[in-house]
Amino acid sequence: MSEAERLKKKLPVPYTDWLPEVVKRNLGKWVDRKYHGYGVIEHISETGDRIFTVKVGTPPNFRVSTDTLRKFIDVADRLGVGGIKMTRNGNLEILTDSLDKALKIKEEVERMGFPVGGWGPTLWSINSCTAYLTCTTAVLDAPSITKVLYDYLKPYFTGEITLPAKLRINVSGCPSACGGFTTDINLVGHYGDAPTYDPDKIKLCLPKSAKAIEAGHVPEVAEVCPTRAIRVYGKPDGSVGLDIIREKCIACGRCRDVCDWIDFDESKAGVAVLVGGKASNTGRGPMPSYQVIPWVPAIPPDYVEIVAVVKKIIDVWRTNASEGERIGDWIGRVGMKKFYQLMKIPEGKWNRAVESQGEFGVRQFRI
Amino acid sequence: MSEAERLKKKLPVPYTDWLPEVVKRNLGKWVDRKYHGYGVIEHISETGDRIFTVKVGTPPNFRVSTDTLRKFIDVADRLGVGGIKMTRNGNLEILTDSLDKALKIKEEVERMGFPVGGWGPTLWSINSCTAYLTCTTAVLDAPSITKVLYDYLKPYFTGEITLPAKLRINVSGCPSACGGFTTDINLVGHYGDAPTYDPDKIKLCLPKSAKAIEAGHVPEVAEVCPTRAIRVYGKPDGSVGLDIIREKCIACGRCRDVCDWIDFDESKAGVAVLVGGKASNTGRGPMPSYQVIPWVPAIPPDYVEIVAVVKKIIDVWRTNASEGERIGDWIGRVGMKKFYQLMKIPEGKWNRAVESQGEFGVRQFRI
Amino acid sequence: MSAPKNLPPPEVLLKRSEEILAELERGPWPSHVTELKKTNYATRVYGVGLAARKSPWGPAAVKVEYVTTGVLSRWARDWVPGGGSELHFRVFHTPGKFLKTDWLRQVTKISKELGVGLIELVGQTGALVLNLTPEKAEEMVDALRSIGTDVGGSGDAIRALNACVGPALCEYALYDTLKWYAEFYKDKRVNDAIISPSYPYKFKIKMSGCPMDCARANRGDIGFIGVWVGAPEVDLELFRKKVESGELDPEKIVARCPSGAISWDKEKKELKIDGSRCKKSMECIRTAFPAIKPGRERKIAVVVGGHVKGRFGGKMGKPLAVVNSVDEAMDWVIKTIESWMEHMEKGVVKHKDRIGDFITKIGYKNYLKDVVNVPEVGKPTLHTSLRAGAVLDEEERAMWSKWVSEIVEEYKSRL
Amino acid sequence: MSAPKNLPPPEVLLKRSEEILAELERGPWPSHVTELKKTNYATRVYGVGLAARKSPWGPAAVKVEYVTTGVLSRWARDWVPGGGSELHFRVFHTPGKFLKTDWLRQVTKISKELGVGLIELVGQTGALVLNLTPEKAEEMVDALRSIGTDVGGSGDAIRALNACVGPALCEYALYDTLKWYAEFYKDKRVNDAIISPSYPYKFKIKMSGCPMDCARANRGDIGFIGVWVGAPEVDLELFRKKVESGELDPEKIVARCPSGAISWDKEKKELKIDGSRCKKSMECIRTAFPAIKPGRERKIAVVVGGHVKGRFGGKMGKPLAVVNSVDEAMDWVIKTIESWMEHMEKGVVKHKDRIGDFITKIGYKNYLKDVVNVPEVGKPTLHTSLRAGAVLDEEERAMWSKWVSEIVEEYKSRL
Ligand code: SRM
Ligand code: SRM
Ligand code: SRM
Ligand code: SRM
Ligand code: SF4
Ligand code: SF4
Ligand code: SF4
Ligand code: SF4
Ligand code: SF4
Ligand code: SF4
Ligand code: SF4
Ligand code: SF4
Repeated sequence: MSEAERLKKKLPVPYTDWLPEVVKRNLGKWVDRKYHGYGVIEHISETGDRIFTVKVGTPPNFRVSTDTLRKFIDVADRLGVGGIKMTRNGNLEILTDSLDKALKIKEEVERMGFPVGGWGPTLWSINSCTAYLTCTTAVLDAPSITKVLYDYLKPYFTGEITLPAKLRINVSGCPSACGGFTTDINLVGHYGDAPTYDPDKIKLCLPKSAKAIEAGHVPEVAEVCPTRAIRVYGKPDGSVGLDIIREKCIACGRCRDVCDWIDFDESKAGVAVLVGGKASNTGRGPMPSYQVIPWVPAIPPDYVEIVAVVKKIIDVWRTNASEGERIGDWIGRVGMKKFYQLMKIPEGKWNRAVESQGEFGVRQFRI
Repeated sequence: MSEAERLKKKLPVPYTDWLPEVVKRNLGKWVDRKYHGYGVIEHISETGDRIFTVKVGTPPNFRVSTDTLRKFIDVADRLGVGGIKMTRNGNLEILTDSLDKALKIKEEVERMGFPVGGWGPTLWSINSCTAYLTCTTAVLDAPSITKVLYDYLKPYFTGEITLPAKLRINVSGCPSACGGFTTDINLVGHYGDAPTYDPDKIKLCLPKSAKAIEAGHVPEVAEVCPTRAIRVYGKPDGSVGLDIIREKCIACGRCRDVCDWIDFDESKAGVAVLVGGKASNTGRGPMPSYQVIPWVPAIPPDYVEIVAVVKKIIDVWRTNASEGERIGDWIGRVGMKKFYQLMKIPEGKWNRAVESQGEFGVRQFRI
Repeated sequence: MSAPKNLPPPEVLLKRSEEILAELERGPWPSHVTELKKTNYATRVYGVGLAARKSPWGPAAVKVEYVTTGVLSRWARDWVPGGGSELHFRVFHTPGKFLKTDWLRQVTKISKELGVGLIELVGQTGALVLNLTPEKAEEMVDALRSIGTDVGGSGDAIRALNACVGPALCEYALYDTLKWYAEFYKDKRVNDAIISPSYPYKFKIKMSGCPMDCARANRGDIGFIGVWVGAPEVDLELFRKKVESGELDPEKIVARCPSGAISWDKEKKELKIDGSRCKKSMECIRTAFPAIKPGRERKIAVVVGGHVKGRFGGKMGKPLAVVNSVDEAMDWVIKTIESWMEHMEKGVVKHKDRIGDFITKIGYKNYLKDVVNVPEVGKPTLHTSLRAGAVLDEEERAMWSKWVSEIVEEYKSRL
Repeated sequence: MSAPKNLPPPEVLLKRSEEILAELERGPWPSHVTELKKTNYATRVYGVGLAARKSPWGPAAVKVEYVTTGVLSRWARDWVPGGGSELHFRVFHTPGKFLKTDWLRQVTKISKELGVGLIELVGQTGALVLNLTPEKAEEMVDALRSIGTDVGGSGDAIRALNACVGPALCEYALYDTLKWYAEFYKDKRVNDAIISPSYPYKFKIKMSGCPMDCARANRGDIGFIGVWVGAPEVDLELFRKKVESGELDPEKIVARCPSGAISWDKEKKELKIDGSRCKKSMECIRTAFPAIKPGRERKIAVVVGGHVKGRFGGKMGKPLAVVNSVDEAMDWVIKTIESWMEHMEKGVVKHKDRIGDFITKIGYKNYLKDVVNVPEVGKPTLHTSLRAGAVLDEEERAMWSKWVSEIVEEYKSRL
């Protein structure tokens, strides 16, 4: 293939081509919806058409084998309208046209070992980044943490136990937080200390000669550091040296993102817990989450410490929040100090109790 | 008197010495209050004591002769409890201990030609700076504008005609705005153009020699200008020149504040009208006012233009606001564009319609 | 300032002046001109100013020995026929501006005998202003001292303090504004600053007893506003009574609450206020008092940097802190002023930069951190710092490990 | 990255790995390990990583001809017994992530035959991720093209777009998120940027149909959120019916509105919503739909500069403007990116500065003014400019004089 042709991209347009027929036919015509237990929504169109969606939880990092996926395709063909929809949060929705079939789909996928749930005051899903599955910068492994959490929290997904409001959890293997860190509960792996480096190999990330430094060149590994914790200097022998100033470092990992020879001591690594984030404009509106517990050890495969902490956060929230209150809305109302008190969290430099002020998202506009 | 002694100030402390006996006795013990028509409040103490205050409007800039003041003192002694209170807004309150006496006081002061009113949905007072009475930087005269406005707006003070909510008006003779400019309606005198200067006398505000300028000295008259509209430069003959760059000037008068030889052309002067300010946390809370009409001619002694504009603002507000809505609360709700539309105000560089965002005053805290 | 253009000849000017002054004595509202005419104030000069449409006054240089603030003197501009002069004192007003009649009689005596018989009952900042003549200035200072007050409050100094009437007459007052009005004057550091003007610019202190902010503390260089924590206090029984009698409409109260904090259960006749939402608007309180009152846990909100004009334009006060007593903020006031002065020495702050300008120049966050060392109340901007990560030492890690192990212990049986 | 400290010998490591992997197959939730084991993915490497508590992967350099984004390749670190490699493609997902079964069968075929049989059904940004082997890479690109999609979206380029399901299934959608998802791809300027990574850093576009923000547009480099003007639309009859039937509790709806905009008159059974107060929280709508629906005057709120981490920490999007169609904002997107790139050339923006960092660096006001030339929505800070005064020329003065004279005319009879 020629370069020019190869460079041209095939893009998923026109978009209506991609929609199952019944969806295409009812585009923008939805007038009502009904929930049928957790995980099943009936969408009612002004044309009289109905679509039922059955929301199925998927394995951590939304990873499936083609074998498993084919089983879902079969179900969708047999009991559905020939369409599946993935949600932004990794749940797999099978589309069908009657409640009957929807309930049968539920039964079948449950028999396959896949739970149906989410929507309303439940756990909607746990988002996990890829981490040890494929990622080079991962500090901890997010999918395995997610697996363990899901195992314990499944009743919150299926709705056997309900919550005050929606709960989403994000798990990320490093501070890049590909899992996202502005949802209700966010677990983010980090070094727990300033990074180290391989004194020999680090040279690959530095200019060869001290002259470059003198000429004002700042190598990227130092340049990206938001706190100027990385100092690069010319040595008397004409080579280049690097120092990491621990006092300034915030363990953000940006140096690691650009230099493979920045390293860390895995025994000091842990997860930071951030809570209270929201994108939705409900309640107190969108808000960022805050780091409330700077460090919890993360020891595979059972991660008991993480599970206990997450369960306690959920319990404290469940017992104290009002109906409909997301974690962030609740903490917004009672104050972070109160949350710390209930959780017995000691306050320190890395988890200073803050009060968020100002409005975010659409609330920033006068409409 | 020795210097040391002279420098020592006599201060109004301890403060309880200054309170009328009945006030002192009931300090902090007020449990209820009743309004008896506009201007009269009954303060009810837990001790059973009552104080009635009768609020009397005073001449512009709150100026009275000792003769007039003595008449008030007589009334306060005869019908009151021997005390007067001045409000922060120049009204004179006579204190007494029964409704009967309060009404008699009202009658007497009205007979003296002084109106009783204010509180609730009325005009509470018009604050005026001193301007031509004593002030050197005045562009226009605030007290005479105030007199004319009061003449027309008296029924709003006495409560013969009520308003949607409290109305305060501030009148200031120049942009220093000693009358304040964050209340409901603010009239502020200004040059209407960049200032001029007396080319000869201005030297008194400039360094003698161009050398000083070269050495980096910026004379105060140029330094205080917020927009760098004043340029000072060394002339070939060694003297110092000054330019006022009209395009940059915002007519704030700061140059005039520090140099008596900065001047203006009185035929171009006018009042700016700012609306919507509030200090109180009621409704939408405290907010600054905005310049909605950049220039209205101010021609003594009848100032018809000013009176007409103020009356129209009040009318537009009265007809459109809901009960309890101050001007700022109302404009905050309907938007400044709507206000401009109702007033048929053309929008331009000097009165760009803005939407205030953010909270002020105690609303900035989470309490 | 030069003479107005097209200034008519003196006779015409004086005649026009008379006409305008006469005009200003008409109308239903009490006239300041009528008052002026009863005194020895140079009313003619004022009239000429109006006729010429320019202030008739220029700065003069009358000095009163060792009185460096509160004295303002003017002479009539050279184009004012007959000339004239004007001198006035800014005098410390009384706390709450209460004027006992016997004291006030003494004031009128001083005004009449040593002054020109004209008084500004309250200046826009809060002073009592007395006009006088240069000859009697020294004597008048002594006379004012003899009745317990003094001259002060102009120039680059602390200005007339202003406090709302507070507990002396107002049922809403959440702290004693008048006490603190007096305490401020008594503080030696404040007192020194009242005596001699040495600041970059003026400094104003304002105190309001509650969120109504009758003293406009919101706009002071430093302002104190009484507040409470949480919800207003409800006397449900009284409230119900007032509802039954038709005095109160609960639906209206719910509707007027700007924060949607109030709910009324019509069946159960229950009024609930969500304290976490309440914005302290006073709306419910002013309508239903005393069935609804400010809450019991009283605090004082401190705002800083409000003013008109200044270098960067007018400003509303910025949040400093919520304190239990004005006392707690006293040091901040001093530190703010000291730093403002230091920054003038350094050339950062210039003459005529108000506190609000100073804060704009150094940055609000830096002001909080470096000048007063007060944690930020909240995030005043739309951005908040959002990061994960921590650099911990052995001890800290051990501390968190221990903390976690307790939770693990607690949850063990459930895992 | 170096080998973990105290790394056990290979046999021990592998054994520990097996144990951990087995452990992760237990429990009630579907296991990713179980899935991995059904594929040709190097599960052993993953297990070794878990046993060693360090990512087993290092960067590799597999290239696919003329495919400059969307390809990620790794080799196992040298301490991983047996080594291994991993390659995956980020593939453009379908609009709304709808997968017709016939198409999906083709995907599984490609995955099975040309890849390793492992799929990430949706990446955290929104891509479809397919693992494969280096040998089949070129072939897989062609195969993906033949079914109408392609590889792309990594590095310093435009990333996988994300749009909520919108009108395809959701009754709340206020604009067609999926249409605009496609339009963005079609725009030549966006398309070019999808092809080759030349930005300072990644750029993400997110579209939500309504304020629920299911696509987390709030946190995109640029985000579009459907909104309406004023109050939600109320079908009073339906609402009353739902109240009568007990399905809805109006008091609860009033209480849950975060802006206090709703009032319910029990007598008259009237529901009123004050549009000027409504914060578009969707609370009333989600409870009472379709008796309460979003308002009819539909708009799109555009926010900019949201992201995680970046140089200055994570950020929520800042307000840009409210538009009638995404189209109106297309130019701003391009201008923003262009200016971001220009500032990198100038050295202001550095590699790894997100849009939000760029805006922080140049200042939000300057961004609005100089980059997109959009008026500021409101005052995001606590300070507002407060000034009186104007410098007018003859014409302007004449204009205002005329304006005033009309009001004088109107009021003449009343003066
Ligand atoms: C007397 C008084 C007006 C009155 O009739 O009551 C007054 C009068 C003057 N003010 Fe004022 N200001 C008076 C309250 C105010 C207020 C109101 C307040 O304090 O709440 C303000 C606005 C609030 C503020 O401070 O921000 C005010 C803001 C100014 C300014 C602008 C300050 C700034 O930050 O830019 C100036 C200009 C200056 O200082 O150069 C000014 C300057 C002046 C001067 C000194 C101008 C001059 O040199 O001629 C005026 C002297 C007139 C005179 O003959 O006394 N005056 N001035 C008020 C003081 C009496 C008192 O102490 O009670
Ligand atoms: C006396 C005075 C304070 C002082 O010591 O000087 C005062 C005292 C009271 N104010 Fe005020 N306000 C006073 C100036 C102000 C100011 C300042 C101003 O106008 O420049 C404000 C805030 C500025 C503003 O306009 O936002 C102010 C905002 C209020 C409000 C809120 C009004 C509103 O609708 O926003 C109330 C409550 C009300 O009217 O319902 C209030 C109510 C009160 C009451 C009547 C409390 C009550 O309802 O029982 C206080 C009566 C105490 C008494 O009997 O003496 N006071 N009040 C001031 C009288 C001014 C006058 O002569 O007219
Ligand atoms: C694959 C994916 C995780 C997943 O399992 O789904 C992912 C994986 C990586 N992300 Fe990410 N990010 C992924 C979504 C995200 C998200 C989520 C989102 O877009 O909403 C974020 C946070 C949102 C944001 O962009 O602000 C995210 C923020 C980062 C960052 C931090 C960005 C920053 O502004 O600082 C990095 C670090 C970097 O770019 O150097 C990063 C870097 C990485 C790298 C490239 C690190 C590396 O070089 O190893 C990871 C590659 C792993 C791999 O083997 O594929 N990833 N990354 C997601 C992309 C798939 C997709 O396109 O759908
Ligand atoms: C499918 C999905 C969008 C997509 O195309 O990917 C989606 C679709 C809907 N969302 Fe969502 N939300 C989806 C992710 C989100 C997210 C993103 C996230 O979680 O990261 C948010 C905002 C983030 C947040 O948590 O703040 C989100 C905030 C909401 C809310 C507000 C929840 C709240 O209490 O704040 C609702 C309303 C509700 O639950 O009452 C909602 C409601 C809905 C409903 C059920 C509308 C309704 O009530 O009828 C939509 C159903 C359409 C359908 O049948 O497909 N959706 N929704 C996403 C499914 C996620 C999942 O699998 O669990
Ligand atoms: S969060 Fe970190 S570990 Fe996880 S995929 Fe992103 S870069 Fe990798
Ligand atoms: S880039 Fe981040 S992790 Fe690296 S040294 Fe700097 S602060 Fe520490
Ligand atoms: S506002 Fe201007 S004219 Fe009026 S007193 Fe103040 S400085 Fe003088
Ligand atoms: S009036 Fe203000 S802006 Fe104009 S020159 Fe003077 S100081 Fe500058
Ligand atoms: S501020 Fe509050 S306490 Fe002070 S007078 Fe006004 S209403 Fe009363
Ligand atoms: S004080 Fe104001 S905000 Fe608070 S509950 Fe009462 S009305 Fe609502
Ligand atoms: S953002 Fe709104 S329109 Fe889009 S799926 Fe969520 S609820 Fe529906
Ligand atoms: S959308 Fe939200 S803010 Fe608007 S009226 Fe409904 S509940 Fe209130």
